[in-house]
Amino acid sequence: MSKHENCSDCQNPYTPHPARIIRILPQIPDHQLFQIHIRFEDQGKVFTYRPGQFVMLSVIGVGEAPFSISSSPTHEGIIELCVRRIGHVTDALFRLPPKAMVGIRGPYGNGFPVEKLEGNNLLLVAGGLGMAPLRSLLWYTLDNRSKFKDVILMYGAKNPGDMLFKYELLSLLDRTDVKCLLTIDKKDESAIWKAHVGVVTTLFDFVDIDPNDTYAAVCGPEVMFKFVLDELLKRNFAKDRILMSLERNMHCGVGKCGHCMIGYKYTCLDGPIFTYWDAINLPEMV
Amino acid sequence: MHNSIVIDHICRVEGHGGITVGIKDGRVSEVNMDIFEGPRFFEPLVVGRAYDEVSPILMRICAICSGTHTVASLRAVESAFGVTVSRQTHLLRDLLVQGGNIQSHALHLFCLSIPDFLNYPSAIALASDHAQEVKMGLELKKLGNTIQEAIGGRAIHPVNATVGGFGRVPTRDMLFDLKEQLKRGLEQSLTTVDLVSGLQIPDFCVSPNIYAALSSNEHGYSLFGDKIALSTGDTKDIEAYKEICNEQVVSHSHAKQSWFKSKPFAVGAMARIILNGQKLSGEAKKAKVRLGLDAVSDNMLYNNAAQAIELIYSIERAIEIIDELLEVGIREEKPLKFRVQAGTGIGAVEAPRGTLYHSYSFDEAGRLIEADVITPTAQNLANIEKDLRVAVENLMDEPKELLSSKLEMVVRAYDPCISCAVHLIEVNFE
Amino acid sequence: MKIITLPKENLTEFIGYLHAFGEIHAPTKRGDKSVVFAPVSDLSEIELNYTRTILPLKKYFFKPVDVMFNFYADKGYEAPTEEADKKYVIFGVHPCDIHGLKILDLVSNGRYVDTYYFAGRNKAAIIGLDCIPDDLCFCRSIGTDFVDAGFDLFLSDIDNSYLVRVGTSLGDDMVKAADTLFHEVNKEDREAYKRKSIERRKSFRTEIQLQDLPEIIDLEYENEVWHEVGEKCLSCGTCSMVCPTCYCYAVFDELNLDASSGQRKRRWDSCLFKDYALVAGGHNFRAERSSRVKNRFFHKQRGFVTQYGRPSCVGCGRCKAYCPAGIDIVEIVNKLRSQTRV
Amino acid sequence: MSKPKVGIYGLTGCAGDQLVILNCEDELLNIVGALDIKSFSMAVSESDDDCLLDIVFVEGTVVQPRDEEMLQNLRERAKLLIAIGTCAVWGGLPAMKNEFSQEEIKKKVYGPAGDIFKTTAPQPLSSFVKVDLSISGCPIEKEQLLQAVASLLHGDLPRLPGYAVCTECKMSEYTCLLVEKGQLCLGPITVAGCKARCPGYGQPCIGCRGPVEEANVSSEIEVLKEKGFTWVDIQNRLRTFVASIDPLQIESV
Ligand SMILES: Cc1cc2nc3c(=O)[nH]c(=O)nc-3n(C[C@H](O)[C@H](O)[C@H](O)COP(=O)(O)OP(=O)(O)OC[C@H]3O[C@@H](n4cnc5c(N)ncnc54)[C@H](O)[C@@H]3O)c2cc1C
Ligand code: SF4
Ligand code: SF4
Ligand code: SF4
Repeated sequence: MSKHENCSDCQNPYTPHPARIIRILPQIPDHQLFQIHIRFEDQGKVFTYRPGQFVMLSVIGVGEAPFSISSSPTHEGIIELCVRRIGHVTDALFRLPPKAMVGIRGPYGNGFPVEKLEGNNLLLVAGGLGMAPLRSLLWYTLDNRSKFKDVILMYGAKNPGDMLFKYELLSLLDRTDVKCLLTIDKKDESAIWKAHVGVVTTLFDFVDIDPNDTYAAVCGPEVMFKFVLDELLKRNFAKDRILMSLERNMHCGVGKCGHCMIGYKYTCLDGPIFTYWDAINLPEMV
Repeated sequence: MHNSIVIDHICRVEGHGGITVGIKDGRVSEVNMDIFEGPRFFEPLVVGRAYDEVSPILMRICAICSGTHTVASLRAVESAFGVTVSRQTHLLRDLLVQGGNIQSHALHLFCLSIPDFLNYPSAIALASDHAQEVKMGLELKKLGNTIQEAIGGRAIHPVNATVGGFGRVPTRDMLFDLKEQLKRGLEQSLTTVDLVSGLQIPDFCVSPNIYAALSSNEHGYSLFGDKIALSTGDTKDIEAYKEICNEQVVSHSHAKQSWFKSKPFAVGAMARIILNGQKLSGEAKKAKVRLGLDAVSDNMLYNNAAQAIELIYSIERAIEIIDELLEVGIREEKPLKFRVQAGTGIGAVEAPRGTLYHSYSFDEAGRLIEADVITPTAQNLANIEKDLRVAVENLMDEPKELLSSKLEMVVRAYDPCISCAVHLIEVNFE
Repeated sequence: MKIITLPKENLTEFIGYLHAFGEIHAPTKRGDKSVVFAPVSDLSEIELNYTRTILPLKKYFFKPVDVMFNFYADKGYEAPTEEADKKYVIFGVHPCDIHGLKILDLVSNGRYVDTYYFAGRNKAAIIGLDCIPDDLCFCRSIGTDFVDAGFDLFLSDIDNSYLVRVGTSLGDDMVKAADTLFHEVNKEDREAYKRKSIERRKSFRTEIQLQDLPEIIDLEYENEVWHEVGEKCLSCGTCSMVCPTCYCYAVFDELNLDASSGQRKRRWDSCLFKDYALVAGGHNFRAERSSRVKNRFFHKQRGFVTQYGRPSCVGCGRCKAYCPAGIDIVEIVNKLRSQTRV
Repeated sequence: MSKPKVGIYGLTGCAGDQLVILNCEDELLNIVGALDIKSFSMAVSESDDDCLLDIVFVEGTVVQPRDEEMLQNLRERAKLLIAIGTCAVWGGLPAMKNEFSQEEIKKKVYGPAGDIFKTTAPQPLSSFVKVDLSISGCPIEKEQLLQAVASLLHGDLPRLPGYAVCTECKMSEYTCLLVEKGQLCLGPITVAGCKARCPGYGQPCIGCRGPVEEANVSSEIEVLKEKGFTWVDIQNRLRTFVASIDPLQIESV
């Protein structure tokens, strides 16, 4: 029989762990960074994760939603989620009083294959909220700097007021161990912006990358994907050296509810990080 | 002395209505019960519909008595096709109507009227000082709804009662369960009588009334009947309902009014108790004596007392029906099959607020050619205006505020259902 | 596998013995035509000659609406109070439905285990019964018309008796409890079984060609058929509800009036619903009805094959039987095929 | 948190949805305890009809200028305007379409005296003002109302089902009246929430809750025609509760 014989030993994967928001850092309008401390009832367990993984966050009485972990696992003890206010759960999250309790399950998803990336150059290309998962990878590589060759970040926002982690990223401009290229789509007359202007693909003119020992990680809105992919393919990137983080509707995060299924892959189990080659083989993709 | 009194909106009644009183040289020149609920033109809209669509549409004239509308409507359809339903179906419909009566009377007494007599703006306000009583009232109201849900499938706009019978017949267990709840409700309804007997009923609107109600051949008090009895001594077959409900359009109102032999008349709980009260038995009979409704009263403010008596009656009757159903054994009975044919039929039922008539004509295919629905509130409107006039004359020297609230009290005593009144009736202008 | 026989006249008595193993559920009549699994007390209530029930067995273990846990603003999350350790015996389950359960077992397992599903599943004994197919059944093509595991007992009609296959030790306990009712299999029984088996096989009239179907589906991804069915489909969700292997669900929180406590629940969902693949910001990955009908089909006949090596459809015919628009998987397959053949 | 200021108003209708509120007998005292009810004319005499409101529940259809004025006033006063009942959400029975024009009907009903009343073609609230949440149903379901109140107290808007009555009908394992009995059931295109009440009582769904989003009305019509229903029957059933469904238009597409 194919029943699950030892179910009394199984953990119910659906019950969130209590967690506390310890700090809220406003970013840009309707985007906040939540620092969250997760308490495990059964002590001794630490919350460990990979860059690119996500958690399911519950707000009591409203529901649950998936969010990429935005912090690096090298910073133990807390996780950071960068959240855009867009619907029921996110709205409720923004209404919570300071130090409120939330529920967390996870981490879920495959995350970036960091072991595989080691010894390579890394090109991170982000647009808008796509910076949230890539920030985790960025700090992970910077904290394990010796394991990677060149690290390049390209990040585009609509205008300076829409740039997430702006000061944190601006501070990277002075570092020599990372090449940080920031751009805005259009120059806003009133704002002071000294860096580049133009869509994110225009940044490719400033770098010289060898596609053979480089991995590209791309995350951003659907429209951006297409242009960045064109650019990478033009530069002869192998399709399985391009990594992308996908977003789908998710209700469980653990490969049961069906919502995030693309073809025969679960975004929550097999993703959210897919290579471009994987993605080509999924129906309904780019 | 006032020139005019305008009450924009009567609260705690169902629907939108107001009162305008004109006073000229110390005399009342006009009293209008204005109905400004928007018209919904139900009857012309339903023309052309298949016979089984008529009741689901016309029950929606009113939410509070949608169960009674349904039963009256189904009886009209069946009478047009010459269908006689089974005893079981008749009993279940009676039960449904009693459930509606319980919910409506409890709602009116506890949420709308008793706060009035005790000078509270609402049952909610009343609850802060008399939580027990309000809770009890809500429980009685719920009892009525529980019956309607069990039999009709929904407390408002029932779905289970259809032409020829019921979609699903309640189970034995459901009936046992209902009976238990009804027994508890009976205790509570007796307490309600205590409560109502303690209320001071003012006499500022006493004036001679003509009453009308259905009368039946059954030995007990009933909300059904094939004849209309009037306190004038006249009786009519329900087929002749138009002789008493000759409706007229009045300019200040979206509803029409009814006169019998050019006199207004009253229908409702009070009319029923006065005309059929001698048939009451059990606790209801005792309550009638206790509440002083044994002698004919011309004070419509006693309508609340009549409702309290009927609350007991309906509960007792519901128990009686359940006992009969359980004794005979409830059968899983499908709605009757019948032949659709051209014809005209009338269904009349005593709704909580008075006699309700549905009259339909169908063509051979069973499509509706003409519908006429006369609701109790429409019949009462002229009488309400009559009572308002008396009240204004008696209270003319009172401060405006007080007078206004007394006038609202008169209207509320009738428990008018304004949605019902404005469903609108088709009349012929020759 | 242990095989014995149960004379038909002993069935009533055997069912009496089963009460000791849990509450008995079996196919019963609902209304004039429909059959549903429901609690029964004896054989007279059981509809042995049925083709399909409205809902498959998933309703027992993966309920239409189920409480996941309670939540409280102050205390956090708490599992709902455990249902008493009630056991069930589900009698009269057809092979396709047993295969359906096996598929649900598969998807409920894995890296994360659906504990709600197995909580019920582990408490239910399954007694199978062979079936009488109609024109909507295409289980034979899928290979789900016979079953050799996934049941505690399985009864096959061999005229005067049932041939009983014992699938588990629990099944054996049931047999032991009613020892005297069963007989050894003799030569006639064996012959009868083989004869009946051939007869039964012949009674399956509807076929689809399964081999190379995944490839055909890939090839015909843009076929006109999807638009045709997309025009017809009402997105009513019926097909997913009645499907033994549709396991999608939606999660929602239901709040109490105190606005601080409540329950998280899940309910059956369907990829035919418009908001199924909608994400925040308003992008819908399957905004067109045709893409949603295609997705349901694709997942069952193509995606699942890649993932688990078999389609997740068991050919029970329910989706065709109950679809108000009469949409039919078999017809779709045939259309896809005939167009590739050209 | 201070109690939200709430108004409960009815335009033209049967008062069924306000009655549903009063029919929450077990919860009523809790509800009124949690809300600051400023106006509920069906149940409360004292009414503040000028104050600003956090939430206003509006029942009924707009059938006359008076209704529209009241609605505009409520919209100005309220942060959240919630339409309750099929009349408010879809136009309901008053907006039932048939061969008579509004003027003709008025004449038929009132005769020459009808001219003194101003009426307009019955329309749902959303034809006039922005509606923040729609709770449909004739009448609304108690559970949905309570769910909505709980969510609103939390600061959230409730998420109501968007799928069809068939889904709930099948979840309850009712016999399909359309497929198995050939009855004129609107379950496939009517929005769920009633737990398929009517099919549960052996009655076909008459669409009292209004259509699902993206209702495939033309396919429903095809299905019904195949079952042998006449065009008149189908048309009548479809245009009972919803002003915006015009089968004639759909048919001509
Ligand atoms: C793996 C993964 C990682 C993610 N990481 C992040 C992250 O790091 N940060 C982040 O902010 N988000 C992230 N998201 C997205 C996030 O999960 C959604 O924003 C979140 O689920 C929204 O939940 P909600 O309850 O607030 O919105 P809901 O109330 O659920 O609203 C969303 C639903 O309503 C619809 N909707 C909402 N707003 C609109 C609108 N304006 N127009 C039309 N329809 C609308 C949506 O399409 C959707 O179906 C991630 C998603 C996934 C799958
Ligand atoms: S049952 Fe038929 S109409 Fe309904 S969603 Fe499924 S395919 Fe579409
Ligand atoms: S009875 Fe009506 S609501 Fe139920 S499944 Fe059939 S068509 Fe849908
Ligand atoms: S089944 Fe249809 S008609 Fe009946 S309550 Fe539900 S939506 Fe209304």
